[in-house]
Amino acid sequence: MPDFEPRIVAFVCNWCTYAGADLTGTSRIKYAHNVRMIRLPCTGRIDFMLLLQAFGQGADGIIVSGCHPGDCHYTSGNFHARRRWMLFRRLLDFMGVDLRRVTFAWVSAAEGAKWAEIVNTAAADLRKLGPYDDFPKRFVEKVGLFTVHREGEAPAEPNVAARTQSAEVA
Amino acid sequence: MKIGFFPGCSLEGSSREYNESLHAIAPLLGVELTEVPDWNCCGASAAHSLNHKLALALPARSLALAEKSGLDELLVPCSACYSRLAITRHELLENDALRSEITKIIELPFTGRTKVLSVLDVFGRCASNGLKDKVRTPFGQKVACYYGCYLTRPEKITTCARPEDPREMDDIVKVVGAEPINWAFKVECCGAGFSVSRLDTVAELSGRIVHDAAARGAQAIVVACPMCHTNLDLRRDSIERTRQQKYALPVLYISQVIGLALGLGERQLGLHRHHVPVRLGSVAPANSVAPANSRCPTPVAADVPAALGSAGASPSPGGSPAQEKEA
Amino acid sequence: MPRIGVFICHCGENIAGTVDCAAVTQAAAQIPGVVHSVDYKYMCSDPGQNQIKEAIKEKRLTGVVVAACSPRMHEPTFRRACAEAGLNPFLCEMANLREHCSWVHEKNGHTTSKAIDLVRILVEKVKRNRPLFPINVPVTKTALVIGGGIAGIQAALDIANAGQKVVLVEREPSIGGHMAQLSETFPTLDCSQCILTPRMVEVAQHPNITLHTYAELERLDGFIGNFRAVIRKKARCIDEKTCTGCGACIQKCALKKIPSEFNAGLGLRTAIYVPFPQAVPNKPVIDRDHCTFFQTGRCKLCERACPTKAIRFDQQDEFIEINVGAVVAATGYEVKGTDFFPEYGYGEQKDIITGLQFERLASASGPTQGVIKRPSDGKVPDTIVFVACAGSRDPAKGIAYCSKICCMYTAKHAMLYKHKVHAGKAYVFYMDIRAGGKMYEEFVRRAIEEDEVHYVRGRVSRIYPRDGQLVVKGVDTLLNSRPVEIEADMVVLATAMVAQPDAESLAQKMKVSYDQYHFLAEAHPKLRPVEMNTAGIFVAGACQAPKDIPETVAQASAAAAKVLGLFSRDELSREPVVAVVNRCAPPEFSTCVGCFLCESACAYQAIEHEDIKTRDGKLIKTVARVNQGVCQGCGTCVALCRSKSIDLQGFSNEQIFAELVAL
Amino acid sequence: MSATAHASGHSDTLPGRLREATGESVFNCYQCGKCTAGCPLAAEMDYAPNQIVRLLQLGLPELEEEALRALSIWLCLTCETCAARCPQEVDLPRIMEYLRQQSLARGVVHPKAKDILAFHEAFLATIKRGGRLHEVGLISSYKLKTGHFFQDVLLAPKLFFRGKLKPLPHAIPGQADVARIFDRTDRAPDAPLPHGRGSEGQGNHT
Ligand SMILES: Cc1cc2nc3c(=O)[nH]c(=O)nc-3n(C[C@H](O)[C@H](O)[C@H](O)COP(=O)(O)OP(=O)(O)OC[C@H]3O[C@@H](n4cnc5c(N)ncnc54)[C@H](O)[C@@H]3O)c2cc1C
Ligand SMILES: Cc1cc2nc3c(=O)[nH]c(=O)nc-3n(C[C@H](O)[C@H](O)[C@H](O)COP(=O)(O)OP(=O)(O)OC[C@H]3O[C@@H](n4cnc5c(N)ncnc54)[C@H](O)[C@@H]3O)c2cc1C
Ligand code: SF4
Ligand code: SF4
Ligand code: SF4
Ligand code: SF4
Ligand code: SF4
Ligand code: SF4
Ligand code: SF4
Ligand code: SF4
Repeated sequence: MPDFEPRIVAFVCNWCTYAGADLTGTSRIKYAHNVRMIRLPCTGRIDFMLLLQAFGQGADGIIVSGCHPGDCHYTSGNFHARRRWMLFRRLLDFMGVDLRRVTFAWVSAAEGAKWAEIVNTAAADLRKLGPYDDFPKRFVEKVGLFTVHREGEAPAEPNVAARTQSAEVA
Repeated sequence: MKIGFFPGCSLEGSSREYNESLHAIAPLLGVELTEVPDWNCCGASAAHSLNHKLALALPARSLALAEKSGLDELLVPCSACYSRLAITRHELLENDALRSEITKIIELPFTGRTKVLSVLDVFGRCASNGLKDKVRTPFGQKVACYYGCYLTRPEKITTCARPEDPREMDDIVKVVGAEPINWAFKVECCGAGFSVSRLDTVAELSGRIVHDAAARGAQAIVVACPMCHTNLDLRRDSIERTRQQKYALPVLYISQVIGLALGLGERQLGLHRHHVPVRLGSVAPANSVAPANSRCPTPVAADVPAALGSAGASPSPGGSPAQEKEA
Repeated sequence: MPRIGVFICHCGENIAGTVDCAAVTQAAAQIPGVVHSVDYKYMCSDPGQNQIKEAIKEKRLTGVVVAACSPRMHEPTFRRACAEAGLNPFLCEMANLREHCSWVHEKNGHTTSKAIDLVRILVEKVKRNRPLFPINVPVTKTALVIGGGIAGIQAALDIANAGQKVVLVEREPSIGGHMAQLSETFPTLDCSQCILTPRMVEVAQHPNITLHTYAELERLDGFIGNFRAVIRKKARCIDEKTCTGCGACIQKCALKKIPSEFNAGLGLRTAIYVPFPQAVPNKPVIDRDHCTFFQTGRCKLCERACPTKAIRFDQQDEFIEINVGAVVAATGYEVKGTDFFPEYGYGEQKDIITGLQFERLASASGPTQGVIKRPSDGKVPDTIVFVACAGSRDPAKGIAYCSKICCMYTAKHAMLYKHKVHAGKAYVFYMDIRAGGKMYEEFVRRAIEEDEVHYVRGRVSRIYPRDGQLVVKGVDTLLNSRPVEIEADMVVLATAMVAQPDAESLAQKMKVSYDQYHFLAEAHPKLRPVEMNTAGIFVAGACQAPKDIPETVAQASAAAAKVLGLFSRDELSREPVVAVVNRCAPPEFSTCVGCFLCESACAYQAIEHEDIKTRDGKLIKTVARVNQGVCQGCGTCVALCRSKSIDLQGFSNEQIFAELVAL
Repeated sequence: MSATAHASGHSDTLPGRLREATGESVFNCYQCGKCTAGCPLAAEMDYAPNQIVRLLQLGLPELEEEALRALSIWLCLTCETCAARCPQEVDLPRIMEYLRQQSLARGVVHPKAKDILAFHEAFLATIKRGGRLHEVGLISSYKLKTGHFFQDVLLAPKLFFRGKLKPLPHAIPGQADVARIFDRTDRAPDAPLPHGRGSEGQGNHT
């Protein structure tokens, strides 16, 4: 399948990689268009259910990128993320998820060129791997704790913040 | 206390008296020594210098044999052998790949179950366990305890508490009535294995040790290693030649010191085999170093207990200065 | 039903040159919930912003997506515009069509469809955004300064002089810290006490400063602007109010042979004592561990001598509770003792001393009135050896860092020695000379060139006594690595500067981090050097890392400026991007199961325990609660919570999942 | 030049092979000289212990060759003084040991080290023959090898008359086992060398 274009989701932290990718832009460095970035405050925020969900939504590959070790804007968020990834990796592997499709990287706010390189490498690798058709989608339904309401539907459950304000304890 | 025994080559030859004295005192201390059958040379610095694998395989064979005889602990009186055996055990336990390679070479299983003990480990136990009550003639001398290199280093293997100024031997000799001095050369190298190939070096290094001990008023040096003994005792003439100075103080194995305190005789302990004569009672410490820069306190005659006479020395405190012995 | 407005920016040709903006605008209009979709040349210009404001009002928009440059550039601009039009600013999001799309891809269909995707993702997110409101917390305008060395003194004075209240807590009987012990200070060689003591007096007399000496922090709770501290005032056995500081008690005390801490063990003091003559406060304290009365129940000579009857043998420790809005940690350092060095004799050689002891020997107010005499026999050394990097830069000894000040004070010591003993010989064994600072290198060169101090490059392997002298076995690596032996009368070790022994427990009390060496950890090594990662707590001086007086003072003033910045407002306002633990109707109250995994993950100690009780006070369950004053919004806790009970406002699970679904 | 099959790029330098064989990195040494300051033999060495390490730090093959040709590596007594005090925990005696083995394998042993080498070899030969050391045998074969017939000759009678010398050797029962250990460990002690064994080649090896 020569003209297959993979869909890549990138989970990036606001302080390092998002800013690094901004720098890629300001430096006009070109890279593969396949990536869609989700901005998070910190890689520590990444719940690995999100990865499953992303694959479930048809992503062919995922990039997770944050600050270099020791540089976390929040002191130790990226450390937690890494540690959690180590555990989660085994679980994913066990479940039959193709780990080659997940890239972990450190990109600082000054590494614009590195960001481009990471995206290009991931895109090239995924082109070789082909579409991730055999991702067992039912996992998401089984383990996904969130049902996301489609446009137009009423929210399935009240939003967390709203709940906090409304629930007064007995 | 039943303990395995690895005499090492020196104790079979040039340091027989160390072996003899050990065997003489062991029963009095309630220590039963079982020699490892068919043990072999540890390879000493020769193997260590030329061939790393050989330097591990040779001690490993003896350790494996000790293990095979069901020994949990192994006394290795020679510091050099002790060091080689302890390091080998340590390295083999740390590194699985190395262990399997070496066990293939020696064709014997090795689990490391036999612990390697130095004389200080064993006598230290006795010292805190009734040795004091067995003393008949306290060794009332000022002694310089000399540890050398291998009893304390490397720290992670010997687990010596104060590697730069160890106290283990000092504590043992105190129990038998000696007065260990504070001195600076406890762990300085004596030249060890160079005693055949580089005499001048050995004389220089050992000379500094003997000099400091004498200058601080020691009446004897106590050692726990045949090599140290050779360099400080047997090579005394070349030391004196190098330093242009005579030194009277004898060099005793720690086992001999304990033996004397336990009331054993000179011959039993092999004192007659020393090069520098052991005439403890008659040593005149004030003169044990040539007068020039001597700052050592003049000992009082009463410091020397009459009991030392039993070590076969002349009882008169002011007796003939031992320095003249070789003249 | 959501009513979303989408505004596509061309950024001149920057976006429009690569992306087909009209196509994006059309596609956006098709997204369910989008009721308004336009494009414009420069969205951030005034006309551009006005378009947004008008649309919000006319179309009653419930959310706005501006598809333009990076939110790191213009998010505040557009959020402000929304707020001005009456829309909660947190209902505005930006899609990054410039840095993440038009600038990094070629002009083609892929780029435009990526732009459409980016807009769709943000539309789905903004649909689920909730109005958020800045968090306000009140500020108590009193600062607590812990440690009364030069760092604490400087910070306290700067804050107090700006009109705010300060409580200064010092562990020892007097303030002053190490600087009070120094003789003269590099690089100017001015007298340490002459410049320090006026400041100490100023602290004591300042109307805005409450000074507690012989006191320690017992507990610290609360958060930025609202801390509650408990201070333990240790029993001095003196009524400070009655005591006039006449010193009659000290004259009478029968115990005169206690090693003086102030003189680094080189001088002696009594059991009732003032640490040094210029102490602030100049009131004595009874050292209970030595005092005959406390040890045997008899003596009280001092009590009889006291003209004002100020002595109180039955005094108890006192606990003082105070509310403070900010804390400055300024607890300083310690130096390693000579017993830290097996190869230099385990501290058993009297004539091997530390640099701090040398300061006391060189000080005119010291035990020898400034005459350099060696401790063993009082001889003035003819030959003196200084050993730099003693214990520092020595990973084998567990101290890999450079103590930073010892190169300088060693040069100073050698110089002071040469100034006092003209015929003497001074050697310095060093590895590198680190003299980066204003006039520092010049200072060291002066020691070498003018005072002819012999610098030998190499470490010392061993020091041992011989014939009343010390043999220093070193090496000269510049002389073909030749071993060098020097017979010295005295040796001064520039021993490593280390954290206070109680630094770790103090850090735990304050809930701040510390590094592997137990120095307190600043929030960012370059950009937040005086803040700690717990908001409202600041750090100054050598408790953060080894530093000299100029740096200490600079950092102390910076910490004071931070405190004053905090105190400049009555209330603190923070971005509401914080975590919240959900609440729901009884009998659940919250889905939180109280595992407190979140607590273990939070680097800011923002997670508290909350007891949920019935009306009559019966405990139902304990759940997590986020202290919004402390939370920094990293979201680490959210990712860890297995019951999905904690969520991050602005980046909620729901929002992020919706973004994914929009892909 | 015989390329070594398993040697990877950077491990093809002497420091690289040293690290592979011993785990010791010469780059940990920051040249403070403390090792030399305490070394009992430093004064007699041609290169001080820290200089031996220095020779390996610059990545220059001719300097590495110099380290292998140094007398110092043969003078080191493995007394461990340096290692015990090194702030950077460099195991110098281990490095010295490795260099000796390489020096021997490459045949570049310092001429003045011949005696020491002869002694070591004589020592090992007697052990291989008997399983344990036979001192008389050792001394005489050492004397034969070095030609120092008169050196120390005065010591032997001293020993003999004190009953310390056993004139006749005797082998232990497991002598054959010991000899086999020798044979099995006799191959190239560590990684094979770029130059063949015993090469007298100067410089530019990598
Ligand atoms: C030998 C030597 C010579 C020096 N010479 C110079 C020089 O010439 N020029 C120069 O610029 N610098 C010099 N310095 C460095 C100088 O001493 C420091 O930079 C300075 O003292 C640091 O001040 P500080 O207030 O941070 O710490 P410190 O002076 O250590 O003060 C800390 C204070 O906090 C108190 N404290 C500690 N823990 C607690 C607690 N838990 N609760 C309450 N209080 C506590 C202590 O009692 C102390 O009073 C020298 C240092 C040394 C060791
Ligand atoms: C090669 C190099 C590498 C470095 N690497 C590091 C590093 O890795 N880490 C680190 O911590 N530090 C590093 N530094 C040091 C760092 O650059 C400085 O500490 C820091 O930039 C100093 O900031 P500043 O604001 O004081 O001065 P500057 O950065 O010089 O800023 C001064 C500003 O004032 C303006 N200005 C000057 N005169 C006037 C005037 N009369 N009127 C109005 N404006 C004026 C200038 O245009 C300039 O914008 C490095 C320095 C160099 C040279
Ligand atoms: S909003 Fe951003 S993209 Fe648009 S014109 Fe302004 S700077 Fe350019
Ligand atoms: S009671 Fe204590 S402090 Fe007072 S004089 Fe006696 S010993 Fe000194
Ligand atoms: S005698 Fe009394 S008033 Fe004077 S210093 Fe002592 S306690 Fe204070
Ligand atoms: S400041 Fe100088 S003496 Fe002190 S640790 Fe650093 S380099 Fe060594
Ligand atoms: S919020 Fe979640 S992680 Fe925290 S205590 Fe409750 S259940 Fe545990
Ligand atoms: S979001 Fe971060 S700072 Fe806030 S409570 Fe969670 S872990 Fe702590
Ligand atoms: S002591 Fe260690 S670090 Fe210092 S020169 Fe020697 S080997 Fe290098
Ligand atoms: S081990 Fe070797 S190099 Fe180190 S101090 Fe001893 S003789 Fe010198």
